[in-house]
Amino acid sequence: MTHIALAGGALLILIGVWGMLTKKNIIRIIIGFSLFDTGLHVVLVGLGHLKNRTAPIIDSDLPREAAASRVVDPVPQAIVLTAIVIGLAVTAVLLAFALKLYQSRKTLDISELREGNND
Amino acid sequence: MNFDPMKIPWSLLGLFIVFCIGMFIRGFVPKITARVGKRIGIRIYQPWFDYVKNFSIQTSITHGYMFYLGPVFRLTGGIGMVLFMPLIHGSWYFSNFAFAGDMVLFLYLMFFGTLGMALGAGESGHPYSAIGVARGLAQVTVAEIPLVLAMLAVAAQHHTLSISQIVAAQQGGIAHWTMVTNPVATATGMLALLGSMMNSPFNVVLAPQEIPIGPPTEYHGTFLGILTTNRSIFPMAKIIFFMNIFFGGATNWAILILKGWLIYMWPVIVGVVFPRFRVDQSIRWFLKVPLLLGILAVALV
Amino acid sequence: MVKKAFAFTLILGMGLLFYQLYRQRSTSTDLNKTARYYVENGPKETGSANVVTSVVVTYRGLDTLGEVTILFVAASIIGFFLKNQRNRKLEGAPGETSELLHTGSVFLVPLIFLLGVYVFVNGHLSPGGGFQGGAIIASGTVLLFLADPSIGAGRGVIHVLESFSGMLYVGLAVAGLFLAGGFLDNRIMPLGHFGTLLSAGAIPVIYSLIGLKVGAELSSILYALKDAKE
Amino acid sequence: MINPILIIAIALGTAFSLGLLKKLGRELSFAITLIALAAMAFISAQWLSAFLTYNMLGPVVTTAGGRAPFVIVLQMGHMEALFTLLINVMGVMGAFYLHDRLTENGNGAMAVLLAGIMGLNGIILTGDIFNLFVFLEIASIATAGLVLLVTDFKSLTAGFKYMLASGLISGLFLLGIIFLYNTTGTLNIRELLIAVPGTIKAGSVASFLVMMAILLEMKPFPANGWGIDLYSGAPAGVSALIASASATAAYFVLIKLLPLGGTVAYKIAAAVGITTFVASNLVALSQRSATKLLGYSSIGQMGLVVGIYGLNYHLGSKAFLIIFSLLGTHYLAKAGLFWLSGIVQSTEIDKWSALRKSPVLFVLFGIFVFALMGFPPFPSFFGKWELIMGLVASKLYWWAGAILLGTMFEGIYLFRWFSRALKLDNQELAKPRSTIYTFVPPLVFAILLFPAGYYTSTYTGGIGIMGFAPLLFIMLIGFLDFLPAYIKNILSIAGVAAYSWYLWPHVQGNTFKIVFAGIFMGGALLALFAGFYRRGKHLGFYPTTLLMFLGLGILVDASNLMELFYGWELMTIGSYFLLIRGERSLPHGYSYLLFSLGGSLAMMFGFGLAHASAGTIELSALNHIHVLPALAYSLMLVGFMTKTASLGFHIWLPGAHGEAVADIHFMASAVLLKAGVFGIILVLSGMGNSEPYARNILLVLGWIGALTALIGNIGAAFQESAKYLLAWSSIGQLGYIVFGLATMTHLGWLAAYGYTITHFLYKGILFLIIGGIAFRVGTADMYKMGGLIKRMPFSFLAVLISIITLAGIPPLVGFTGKWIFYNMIVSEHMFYQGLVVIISGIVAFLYLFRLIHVIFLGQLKDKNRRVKEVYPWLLIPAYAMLIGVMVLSMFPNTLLGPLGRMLSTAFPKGALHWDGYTASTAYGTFNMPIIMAVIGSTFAVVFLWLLLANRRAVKVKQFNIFYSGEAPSRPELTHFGYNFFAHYKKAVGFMAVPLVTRFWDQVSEGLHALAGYGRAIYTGNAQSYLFHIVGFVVAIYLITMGGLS
Repeated sequence: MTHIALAGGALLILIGVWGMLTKKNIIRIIIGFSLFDTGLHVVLVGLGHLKNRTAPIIDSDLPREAAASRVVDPVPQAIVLTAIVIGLAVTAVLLAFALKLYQSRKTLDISELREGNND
Repeated sequence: MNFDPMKIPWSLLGLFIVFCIGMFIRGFVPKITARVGKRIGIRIYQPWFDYVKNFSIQTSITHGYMFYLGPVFRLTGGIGMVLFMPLIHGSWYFSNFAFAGDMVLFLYLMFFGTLGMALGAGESGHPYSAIGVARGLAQVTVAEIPLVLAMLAVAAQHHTLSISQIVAAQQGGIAHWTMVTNPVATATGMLALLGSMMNSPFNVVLAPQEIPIGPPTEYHGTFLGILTTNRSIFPMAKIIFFMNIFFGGATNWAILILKGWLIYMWPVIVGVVFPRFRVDQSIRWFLKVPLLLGILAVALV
Repeated sequence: MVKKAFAFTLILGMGLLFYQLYRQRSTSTDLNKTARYYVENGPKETGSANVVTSVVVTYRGLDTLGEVTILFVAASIIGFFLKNQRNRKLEGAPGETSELLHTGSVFLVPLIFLLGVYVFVNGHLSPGGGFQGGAIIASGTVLLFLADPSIGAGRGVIHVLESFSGMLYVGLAVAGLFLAGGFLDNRIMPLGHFGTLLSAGAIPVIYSLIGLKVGAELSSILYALKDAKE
Repeated sequence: MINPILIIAIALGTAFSLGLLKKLGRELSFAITLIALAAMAFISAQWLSAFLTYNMLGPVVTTAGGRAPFVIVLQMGHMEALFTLLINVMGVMGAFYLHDRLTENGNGAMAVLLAGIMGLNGIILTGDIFNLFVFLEIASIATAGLVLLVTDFKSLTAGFKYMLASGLISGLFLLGIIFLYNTTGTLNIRELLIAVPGTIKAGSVASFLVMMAILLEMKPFPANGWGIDLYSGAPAGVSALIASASATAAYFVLIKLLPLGGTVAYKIAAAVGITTFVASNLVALSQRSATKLLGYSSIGQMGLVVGIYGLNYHLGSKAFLIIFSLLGTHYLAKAGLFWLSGIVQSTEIDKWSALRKSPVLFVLFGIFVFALMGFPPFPSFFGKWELIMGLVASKLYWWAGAILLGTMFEGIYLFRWFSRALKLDNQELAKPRSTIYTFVPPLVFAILLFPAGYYTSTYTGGIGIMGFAPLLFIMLIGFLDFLPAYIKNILSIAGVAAYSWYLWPHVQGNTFKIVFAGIFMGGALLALFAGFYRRGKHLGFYPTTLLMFLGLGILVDASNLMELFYGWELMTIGSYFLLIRGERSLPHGYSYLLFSLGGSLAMMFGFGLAHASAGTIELSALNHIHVLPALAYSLMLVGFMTKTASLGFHIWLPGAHGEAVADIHFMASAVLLKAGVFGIILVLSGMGNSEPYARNILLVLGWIGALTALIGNIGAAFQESAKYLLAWSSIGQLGYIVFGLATMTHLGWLAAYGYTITHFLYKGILFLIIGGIAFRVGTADMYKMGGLIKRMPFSFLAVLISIITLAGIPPLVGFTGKWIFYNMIVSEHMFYQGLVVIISGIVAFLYLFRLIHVIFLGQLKDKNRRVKEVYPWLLIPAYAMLIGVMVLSMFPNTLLGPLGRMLSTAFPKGALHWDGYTASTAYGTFNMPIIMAVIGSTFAVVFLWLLLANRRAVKVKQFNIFYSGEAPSRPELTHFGYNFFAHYKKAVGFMAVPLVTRFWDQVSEGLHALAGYGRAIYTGNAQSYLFHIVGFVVAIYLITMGGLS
């Protein structure tokens, strides 16, 4: 499981970066960013996973005393929650930018979205 | 060495003798150049007549106080040069005020009169005087180069800047003269002399033909008298200087006259043989052979 | 082409970096000391059955406050950034939406909202929590928009909710300074009976506020994006 | 003590509540925002003051009632208190400045601002690495939001690029964090730092990623295009926030987390930081947009502090002092500049001349620019000094060199900008609009720079209170600038007199210091006295003049190298403002400043080597340096020679001095240039001439001096303007002095000292008089004058005597100098250099005659027929100096005697022997009174004779000359003045070809071309910037870590 998650996460990250580096359309670039972000989250969770363990929620099946040896690491799970929300916020703002940029220049081509010859 | 009041009359006497020699030469040299040109020329005593005439002229005009002072500066410079020059070696009477200064003083005093004269003529407002000065200054800056080098070489050779001591070091026969002991420096110095004696090829400064007027014209009468006085003294001072540092000086007046006359003839002869340079040409000329010779002179010390 | 080759080279480089990164990772099969502490002491100290929740709301509560702030900031930005377009909202007539969607939404939206509330209220007991619940609520908002694109009602409520839940959250956090062990300490309220709804001190309250806040922020972002459409 | 977490709570509570307060109106919301920010600042301030008062450890504040490391903790210590204070103060000021924008955009915008500032505080306070990531994200998303306070295309693209780039960077950061957690089992930073050596193997990719992320946050070259676009695209107030607050916070992250990367991280930070500093300043050279320049400069400055942090182990206990002083200056000055850029409302640097229409704003501009460049009395001066001292002491020469180079580049564009703003025409530009909101923040920050500087100096030591107290007086004069000139003049004279009174006991008994104190302070009094001729207010003249003289005073008074340098730099600022006052002085003032800056930097390096060698900065450190002595002495000499305008560094002088007016010309030439001589004397005294390297340096120096004399004098001969002529002449004269000093002989130094003093006198006369004439006639072109002897007899006399002195014609004192030179040349066998010097002395006749002839003699022009004599205010000081010349001429031993005695201790051999009034050396003698008497009496006799024989001389009219029988009527036609030495030019004009100017032009062109290449990477395309970021990470990874797997 862990290996698959980690490899998959890494692959997602690389694909995301590839998209950010090569796609012309800013929506696609943002999608690339999203992939990159998602890949990170996958890696995060994957890294916290321990073999044959369960979610860290104490209930009747999982008494407190045994918890430490039967649950996965709760920290990455907590972190990923935060990371996801942050990623969401960033993506939302990026999309808002994309919207505005499109409105002002009627194009989504990133190479055309720059001011003058930059000086 | 302290100042002795008795120096004053003796120095004045020496000055007068130099003046007379100068007046003589100023009559003699035009005569020679005229003869070379198959002309009769002036009489040898003509300068004296002119002299009297100038001081007798009644009318006199002035353009302002600097114009008035110009000739004074000029003559003061000339007289000063003689007064600081040891004329006769070994003679207390004719050593003048040489103890108060050395070659350097002589070199810079030369400009005292020139500057005053230039300024005085300048105030007349005549453009040609300014042109003449501009030419003269431009030329002198390069003509001085070999002169300075020669002087430095001689001073280094004799370990002194004092003219009296240089003369003293050359006593004891022609073999001790700088001319023999340091021929390169002497050659350099003699080339430099050409540049300051107002003879062809370096006399475009005055350019008697192209600029028929100028200082001597604006200055007339008494002013001109003062100036001609200087023209008898100033070149002689230079000649004596050269005699002292290159040719063993003089132990009596006869030798002084002889050597002085011979040295004086050097630019005259060159002048009758060679045509005149433009200023830029003369500058370039001085920056060639005389400069190289001069550098050789100091390099050999 | 050159650009792609470059990009590919860089990706290869990154791949190498990942490879090395992975090789250096810890392969221990035990919980590390931090995780162990949370698992062993979390339920006792915070009274929350869901250890993740105790970490999210209490131990790492500042992260969560920060994350709420980010959403808030994003919403505010999008709010004032796309504001200019609001006036143009009425220019293009909203397209007709299907009757089915409209009717369905009337039925579904309250249920969705309810589900959201359930999820965040039970955050300390079961998987889920404020963010999840908030996201569910926001999905209800999306449904509303789809059903009636010209809808403008509720924006005021959203804003009040947004501010109010945020302020309360901060207020509770500060209360921890004075009433309990520190900022964001959940023990300002009694821990209650472990495993029940009204347990874990302030966690359910905070998580609910987070849920409301997240729901409100996401809805407000959606509002702004919706209105920005031409 | 207030719990620091309340900083966060207050910010968030306010931010959230703003949504509810919409109804109350935006002004009220704005006020609440400000109050919240002020409260945050207050919390930081009271912590900081507590830390400064009681030497205590800061508390660790845990959250959630748990215990560290399992809960998130906040740390409040000295550094945190300081950094949060910086950020919160910037928050208050930045918000205040953004009033219009914020109220226009509503409460949401204010909330974003608050959240952003909160995020920055959080970054600093938090002790948890993931929490730090969260706060970073808050800050960056809020930044992107603030960029949109103005939504034009520029800010849109800037914000978008920034969001993309920071998204990518924080992704890498997160990846690093999670793997760090995986290997160490903790997120607490303190624990992590403890765990680093144990758990993390060398070459941990996780810590590498964290390190890359924090470095990328600092916008390192070349992965910083997004940063530059952000600075230039954001609204001015926001850029200010980014440059000051965000960058400060990001820097703190670096301080906190860099140790995670181990020693290699420091190396990388050092390399990346300094490269960024040099490269971004280089690239900025070809930039014309003000905001972009500020962006490059900000990035560069941050790169510098990053680099310094990377090198901090080499800097010892001073490291943080250096960092704080540089960071603090950057913080205050850059914010101020960005704010000003918002007021000017044009990104074109040439349009900044509009700022002159609001003089106060312009003064602020100047303060910020000079503070950024590390001029005293600002903090960065002390920081840069300690930095170079520290680096050089640790033998990090290349680093120090690179930093100095980068500083030079920065100076080039900042000063170009400033100079152009100062001088370019602003007739058609609108006056910049500033409101109370946009005016107060830059004012406050500018004022803060001064106490900050003083405060920094108390930590570095070296500068006493007398380095600062007079500045207050100068500021007072600055505030009184609205008064008429004569009142300020009286005050200034009183000030200089008071300072001289203070200075006297310090120099008493030290001939060397007396000479220079006399020149500097005497020059000040004379120049200020001459200043009475001015009418009107003469705005800005007095503060800058006094600043220059204060610098000179401190220079003489200096007891250590730092004071020396302090005075030197003050003098540079003051003189720059004086020199650039001329009408067409723009390029010249600018190049003056650049040469000065380059010189200062070279000097600083040299001083660093001296300090490294002696272990102290006392002046004695200059003696016998043994760490790279040849380099040390050469650099110091180069530094001082930029002020003496020696060959190679002389090109600034003619224009700068030539365009200056009378009294300024006097100060600049007669007085200011002597500061360089002062320095050269100090250096050469320390160096001696026994070591082989010293002899080589002296040989070069001697040739530089001799050739400077020649080129200066020839150059002077070809000038048409009297002022340019005098300026070139000064170059030549200073060449003599340098030559004299380079001989390292008793006579050489005697001559140099003599020239130093006499040049002050005779050149002083010339500058005052010629300047006064130019003022009267309305032009400095000599050929437009002529015949002025009739209108200005007193001037003529003064000029005549001074040129006789200058030319060295006996019997005046100038001859003494020539005579000593000849004696030295012959006795030391320095024929070749000596020849050049002598020839240049003779060349001097050319320009001297031209000067006096073309101005005073020849034909008086019609329009000058009614021109008046030069103002008595100028004549009186000139005649005072004339008396000095005459006294020295008659009794040169009064001057040369004491100087000789002083020099005999250093150069016992070859001293001048005095027997009464007769001076003699082994070679020659002269007796000035006798020479004077002989020449004087001859002159008197001849004059009397002429008077007697020529009683009836009649004064005639101007045109009464023999002119081929014609009567000239137009003076222009008969006044020979233009291109006076045409023939000379034809023959030796090649000497006057501006080879040196061409050389520097080519250097400048080369740099600009290089800058152009560098700039080509900044395409403006967001995608390229992403490429740069990924490439940066991969490249550094491969370089540093590739081999470690």
